[in-house]
Amino acid sequence: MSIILQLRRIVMITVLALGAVSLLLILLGISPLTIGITLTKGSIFSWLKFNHVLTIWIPLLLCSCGLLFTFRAGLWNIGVEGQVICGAIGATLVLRLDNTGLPPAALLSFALFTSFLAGGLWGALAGLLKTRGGVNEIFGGLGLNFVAQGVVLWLILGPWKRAGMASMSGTDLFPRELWMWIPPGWRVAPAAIVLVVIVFLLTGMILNATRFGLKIKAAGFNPQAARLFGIRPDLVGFTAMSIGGGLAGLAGGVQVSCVYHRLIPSISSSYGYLALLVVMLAGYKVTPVPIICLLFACLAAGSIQLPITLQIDSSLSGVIQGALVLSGLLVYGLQQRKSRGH
Amino acid sequence: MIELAEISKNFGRVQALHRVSLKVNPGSIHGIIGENGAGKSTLMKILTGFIRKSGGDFFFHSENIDLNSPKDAREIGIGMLYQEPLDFPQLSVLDNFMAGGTDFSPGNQRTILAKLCNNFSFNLNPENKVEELTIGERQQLELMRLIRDGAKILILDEPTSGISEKQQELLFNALRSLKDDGAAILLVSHKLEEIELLCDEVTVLRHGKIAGYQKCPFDREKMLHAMFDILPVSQPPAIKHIAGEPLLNFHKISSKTGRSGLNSVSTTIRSGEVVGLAGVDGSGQSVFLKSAFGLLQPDSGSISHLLEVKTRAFIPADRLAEGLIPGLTIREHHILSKESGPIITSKSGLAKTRDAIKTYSIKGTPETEIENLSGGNLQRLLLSLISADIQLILMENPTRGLDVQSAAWTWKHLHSRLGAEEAIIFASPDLEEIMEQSTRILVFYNGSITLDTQTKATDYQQLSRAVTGEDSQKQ
Amino acid sequence: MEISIPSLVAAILVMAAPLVLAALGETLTEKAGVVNLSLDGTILLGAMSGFVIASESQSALFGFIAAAATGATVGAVLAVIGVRLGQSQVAVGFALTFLCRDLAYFLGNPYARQQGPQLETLPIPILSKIPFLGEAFFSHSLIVYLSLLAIPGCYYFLYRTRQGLILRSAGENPDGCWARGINPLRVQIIYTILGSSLVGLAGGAFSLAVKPGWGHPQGCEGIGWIALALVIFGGWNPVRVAAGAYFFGLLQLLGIYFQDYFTTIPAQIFQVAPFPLMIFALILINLGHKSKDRKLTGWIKLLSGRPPKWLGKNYKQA
Amino acid sequence: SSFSAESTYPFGLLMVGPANDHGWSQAHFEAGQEMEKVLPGTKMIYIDKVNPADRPGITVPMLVDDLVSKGAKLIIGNSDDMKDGMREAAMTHPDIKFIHISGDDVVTGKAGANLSNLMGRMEYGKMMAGFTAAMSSKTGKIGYLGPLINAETRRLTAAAYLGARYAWTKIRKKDAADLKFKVSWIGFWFNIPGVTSDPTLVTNSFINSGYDVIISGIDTTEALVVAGQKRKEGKNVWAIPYDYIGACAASPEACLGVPYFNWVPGYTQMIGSAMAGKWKQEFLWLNPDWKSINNQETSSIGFKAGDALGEKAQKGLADFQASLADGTLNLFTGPLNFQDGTVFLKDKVTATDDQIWNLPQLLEGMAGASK
Ligand SMILES: Nc1ncnc2c1ncn2[C@@H]1O[C@H](COP(=O)(O)OP(=O)(O)OP(=O)(O)O)[C@@H](O)[C@H]1O
Ligand SMILES: Nc1ncnc2c1ncn2[C@@H]1O[C@H](COP(=O)(O)OP(=O)(O)OP(=O)(O)O)[C@@H](O)[C@H]1O
Ligand SMILES: [Mg+2]
Ligand SMILES: [Mg+2]
Repeated sequence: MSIILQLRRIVMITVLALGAVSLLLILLGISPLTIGITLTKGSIFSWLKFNHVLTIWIPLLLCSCGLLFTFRAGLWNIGVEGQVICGAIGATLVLRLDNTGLPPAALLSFALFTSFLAGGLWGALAGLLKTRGGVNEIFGGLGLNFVAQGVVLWLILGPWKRAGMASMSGTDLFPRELWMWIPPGWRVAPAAIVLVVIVFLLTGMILNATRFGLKIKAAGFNPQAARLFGIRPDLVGFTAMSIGGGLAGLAGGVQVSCVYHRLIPSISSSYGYLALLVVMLAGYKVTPVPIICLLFACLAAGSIQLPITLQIDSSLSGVIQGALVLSGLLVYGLQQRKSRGH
Repeated sequence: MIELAEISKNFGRVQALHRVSLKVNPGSIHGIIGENGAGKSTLMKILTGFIRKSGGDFFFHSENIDLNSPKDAREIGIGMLYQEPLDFPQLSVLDNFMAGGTDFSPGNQRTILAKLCNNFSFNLNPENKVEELTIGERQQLELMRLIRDGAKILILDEPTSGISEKQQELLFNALRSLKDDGAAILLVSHKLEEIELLCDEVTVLRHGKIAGYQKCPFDREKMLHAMFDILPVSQPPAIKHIAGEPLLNFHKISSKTGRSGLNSVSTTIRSGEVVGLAGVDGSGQSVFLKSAFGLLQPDSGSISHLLEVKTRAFIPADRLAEGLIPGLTIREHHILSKESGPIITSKSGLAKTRDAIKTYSIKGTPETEIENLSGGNLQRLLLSLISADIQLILMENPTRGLDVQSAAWTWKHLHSRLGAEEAIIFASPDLEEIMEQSTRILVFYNGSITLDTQTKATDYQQLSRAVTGEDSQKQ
Repeated sequence: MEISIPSLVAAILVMAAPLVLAALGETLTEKAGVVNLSLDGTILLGAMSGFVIASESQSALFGFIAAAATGATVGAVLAVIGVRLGQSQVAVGFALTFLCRDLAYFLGNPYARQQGPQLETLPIPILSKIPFLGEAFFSHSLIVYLSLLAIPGCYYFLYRTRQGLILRSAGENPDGCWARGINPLRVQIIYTILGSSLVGLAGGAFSLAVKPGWGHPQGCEGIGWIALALVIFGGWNPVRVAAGAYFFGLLQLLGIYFQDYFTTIPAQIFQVAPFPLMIFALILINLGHKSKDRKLTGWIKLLSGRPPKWLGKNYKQA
Repeated sequence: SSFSAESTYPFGLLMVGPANDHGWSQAHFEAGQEMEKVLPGTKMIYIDKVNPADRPGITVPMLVDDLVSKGAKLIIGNSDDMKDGMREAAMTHPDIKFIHISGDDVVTGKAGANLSNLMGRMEYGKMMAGFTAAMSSKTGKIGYLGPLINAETRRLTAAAYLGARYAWTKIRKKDAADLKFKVSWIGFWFNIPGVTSDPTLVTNSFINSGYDVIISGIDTTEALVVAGQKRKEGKNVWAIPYDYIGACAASPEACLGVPYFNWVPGYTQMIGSAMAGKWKQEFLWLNPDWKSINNQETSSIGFKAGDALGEKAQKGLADFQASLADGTLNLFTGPLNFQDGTVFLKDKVTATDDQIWNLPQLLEGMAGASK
């Protein structure tokens, strides 16, 4: 598609979504302009705030990369939340190990690796339920989300409770040396940024420039025909679910090792659901994903300013995100209808 | 009663119908014949309002009318039995019978259904799910539904493909009695025998235009001439090889897949053979091919291949839906079809793709997404994907949707690549194609092989009897 | 805790009422071939609008009307983008879920934790005096009666009326519908809206009767996903879907009682149990389909149900 | 304005729930607003819904950064689950003062010098709740709607039980064995369908099993709402909500009263000394003002009687408060056993603060899980 057409689409989506939200705000007697300024100021106008944006951007982009795999394979991976949680549990498991004798850097790497494995296993489970058990992946993913949420609560209030008393604030903090290094004046671990950039580049490369990526695409577009090319669609789908789960798990690992330094009940922070919105708005394409993640992260981080400075409920940022995705779908639909010539 | 005047229809750039005019009279059966893709179904669907015409007029009792939806058509008593059954397989017979009707009273409708069944000597259980019925029974049900709805103009689109002899007889009797009651009937068919048996008049369509019209009694030669213009010159293939080593062995294979499944099928395919699978659609040919390729696992019996999977290729009937991957480009298909390294660069497969585009004269560039190719080009692409080391080519309807020239080209190509080590197995609904292209013929009837013969040793008459199940001598 | 069966039954009936309404609404929509994934958000938005309108008008009835209208509006958005314009219904539903949820919190914020009208219980004069049954079934609020009546109502509508047959046929084969003179798109649009209005009503049932009040958290976050799961679990049969809702309620209640008997097992285990159980049941059903054992298959068939053939696909008219 | 820019003392308030939750967070929010009057020169900057579910990816240190950049000189975090975040933020901002509500970092020695803990002795509030419950109950069955099990919730539940037992045996002169006091934990501070027990359902089953007073220990008001509904159906039941002075409003006719936090005295003391440059690290566990427990300026813990509280019970409550006030009555006095029968306090021994703060089990006579 030509650049001009794409730009026009982006403009249409933005105008539609922001127009609708602005209208709502005006009806409520709130100035959309003030809101816009507040959100922008609150997200990118200071180094610290931009750091906060990045803190959200990293796990969100990891989850979105995972979803790119599963969407390519034609699967609805609704279980991302659960996969993030499992990754977090995996990382916590490693970081709680005593007397490993390993240097902190090695243990941290091992923890991240474990989070990838754990998330991958949870994703694979949903994949297995679908391919072997005949359980619809939407339902399986959802069910597994609830199960993972239950498990993490149980771990925090039970076996992994704080010394002294179980608390909603999560498990005990890991020893300081097991916190991912953050330079003074920063709020986000450079290692996590490097990790997510590498993951994103790898995702793009695997999906667009490898035989395996092509296989995923083929299995997603037409599983029946893919078999004629020697592709096993169920195996490919299962692998995609595992990778998707693994990347979501990695997001959980980052949450634990770089952000919270412990396991908390809502460790997944709804990134799983948010990432679904991101990838849908991106039209399931790779390139726009980091940009949309950044936009969503800015909205999430900037929305904190709404109650502070304007005494406005910050759910507004979620409204804007939802409106963007919905108008995206509307615009795609209208354009397709036009090109079909009705 | 109803008249079509200069009806045209185009699907995007495809002109399916061009100024077709037709008249249908009460108390008569009007046949429509023509080769595959002539536009018969399209014309009928326009007449029921299922799809919209691009130009032309309808006259009902000399009055110009609109037919914008099946609802409009039903109001003036037009009812159609579609080529692919448009019913609700998961619902019961009774629900299907009532669907779309105005009267919803199960008790009442059950009685009406029973009465109709009785009239036509059909036998249907109202509680059964429709998916459990045979194609013939599904047609019977639809027919009764149309009659219940008071259809006075009945359209039947190839009602006899895929049904048994007995069901066909029941159907024809029903049609005759409807005709006697004053209904106007349009019967679409490929089969000249049917037309001769039933129809009072016949219209021949070719390439979307009227190519001939006759009244009973019909002149068979003229009809064929109208259908095909130049009668297809049979080019007996230059058969170079005699049957050699066995490549594929079926031993008592049974399967429940498909309309009729497979019942204990045993046969051996040898190198150098071109085996044509004949039979009414859905008699097991397709299950046979898919099992041979390995797409389907049989429920019992054993298949032994003397070939690796990599040396088999399968070309399904529905190329776009089952054989190729819409969304991918020509080049991507070529990359997938050949073993290569894990990384794809901008050059991967490019040379090969260009080569294939040229050799197979595919209208497109390596980056063309394949859903933009025409049927003929899709077939060429599929053939180009078969690499040189393939030894067993399995095809469903290899020339479906191809014009005479493309079809001839395809066969020339296939025969030219057939060496002493290779074999081709193909299914086709067209007996002439089978007679012309194959060295050996297997006839399928109801999931069994009812005739297995060298082409030389048989003739058209024997084959057509075998296909309809009359001639069930096993060899 | 001592268990009194009638009051236990009554409690389950009340708690499950919104779940039944939402799941039945989704059943109607899905039977017509459309997946509406927005339930979780729609319920919250319905709860909010129901509460706000009821508070402003001091009438629970207006609240319920508003809740249903809210649901219908959400359904209409899905119908336009996901049915009419042929976009992925799952995607639209998902986006709507989150949009509606946040919209509910945003718009409802000024009304949080205020006292508002509630639906009063309305024991049915003579019936409520019947021992056992009276307390269990006939001493509820209108919305609970509605949820109880909706089950046979929905079943009757789907399987015993002409419109119901049209609905089902649109979900099975829209082309077949069109050939019979029915516009399947129109059918799908109507039942997307109608089903969603039941979902909105479920929201109202929460904020005006079952868990009266509005706030953040509302206490029904997540219930929409459960309703969706129940539709699959119930095999798209309204009676079994509703039975699933009551079963879910029963398990929740048992979880509370089990706490006393299995004091070492954390509370969360009992509450999460329905999901693995349902997944397990679905696997059994699937294996039952594959198995060649006739006896087993017969049993499993009782439990199983197939999705409408066209579920979630977009219909493009010829 | 009458102050110069330098004289203003902005402070930040991080609330775990919405500022208008009619509960824990609103109590803090209103105290914060009050500060601007009580301590001229202060100005509150607040952020509510500070929890990862509502604000994905936003952590306490981030928000503290933001508040500090807006000029906040002191930060209050109002939830146990901000424990680690407050400690971390306090380390990054050594010149800013931090008050962590309900934490114990000062006691455990994990806190830096700029971090203090503040809590009210809700044990007394819960004793009064238990007392009123037992004074009002007709069936002698009191249900406690518990959140999740930890030392804080155990000690509050135990306090409620002690209050109830006192009223039952000493005032109403009944047999201790006839008092049923049962805790049912839902698993979290509020309902998450499919993950926690449903508090509405729990309250319902309490009432259906004959429990006629429900004491709420969770963040939301289900217990009171359900009790109100049941009263309308003709059942004689009551509930006692929690946290916020105005909590009875959800259903006044079913409300026996509410034990509530009043953060004004604590805030005044801590912010005041910080403003005056006299900050010192403290662990403040503030008592009610026994002279007048509902005095909004002085009492950190209050008990506001509800509309449904009977006259006799009200009188009894006054006496009860008086004896708690003059120290003649300490309910955490032996002989007291744990739920498993082991000895908690020997005869005449009173519990230390530490023993109460870290109560390891429920007490003998209470039903429900301890761990
Ligand atoms: N929906 C459609 N979109 C595009 N082209 C179509 C469509 N339907 C039919 N065509 C094209 O119109 C032409 C006529 O098709 P039609 O189905 O009427 O043929 P037919 O005579 O019924 O053939 P057959 O004997 O195989 O049934 C064919 O070239 C076909 O590819
Ligand atoms: N959906 C489409 N989008 C874009 N181009 C299309 C589409 N369908 C067909 N075309 C183009 O229109 C041209 C005509 O297609 P059509 O199917 O009519 O070919 P044809 O004459 O029937 O050829 P063949 O004999 O090979 O089937 C083709 O070159 C094809 O690339
Ligand atoms: Mg046709
Ligand atoms: Mg063509």
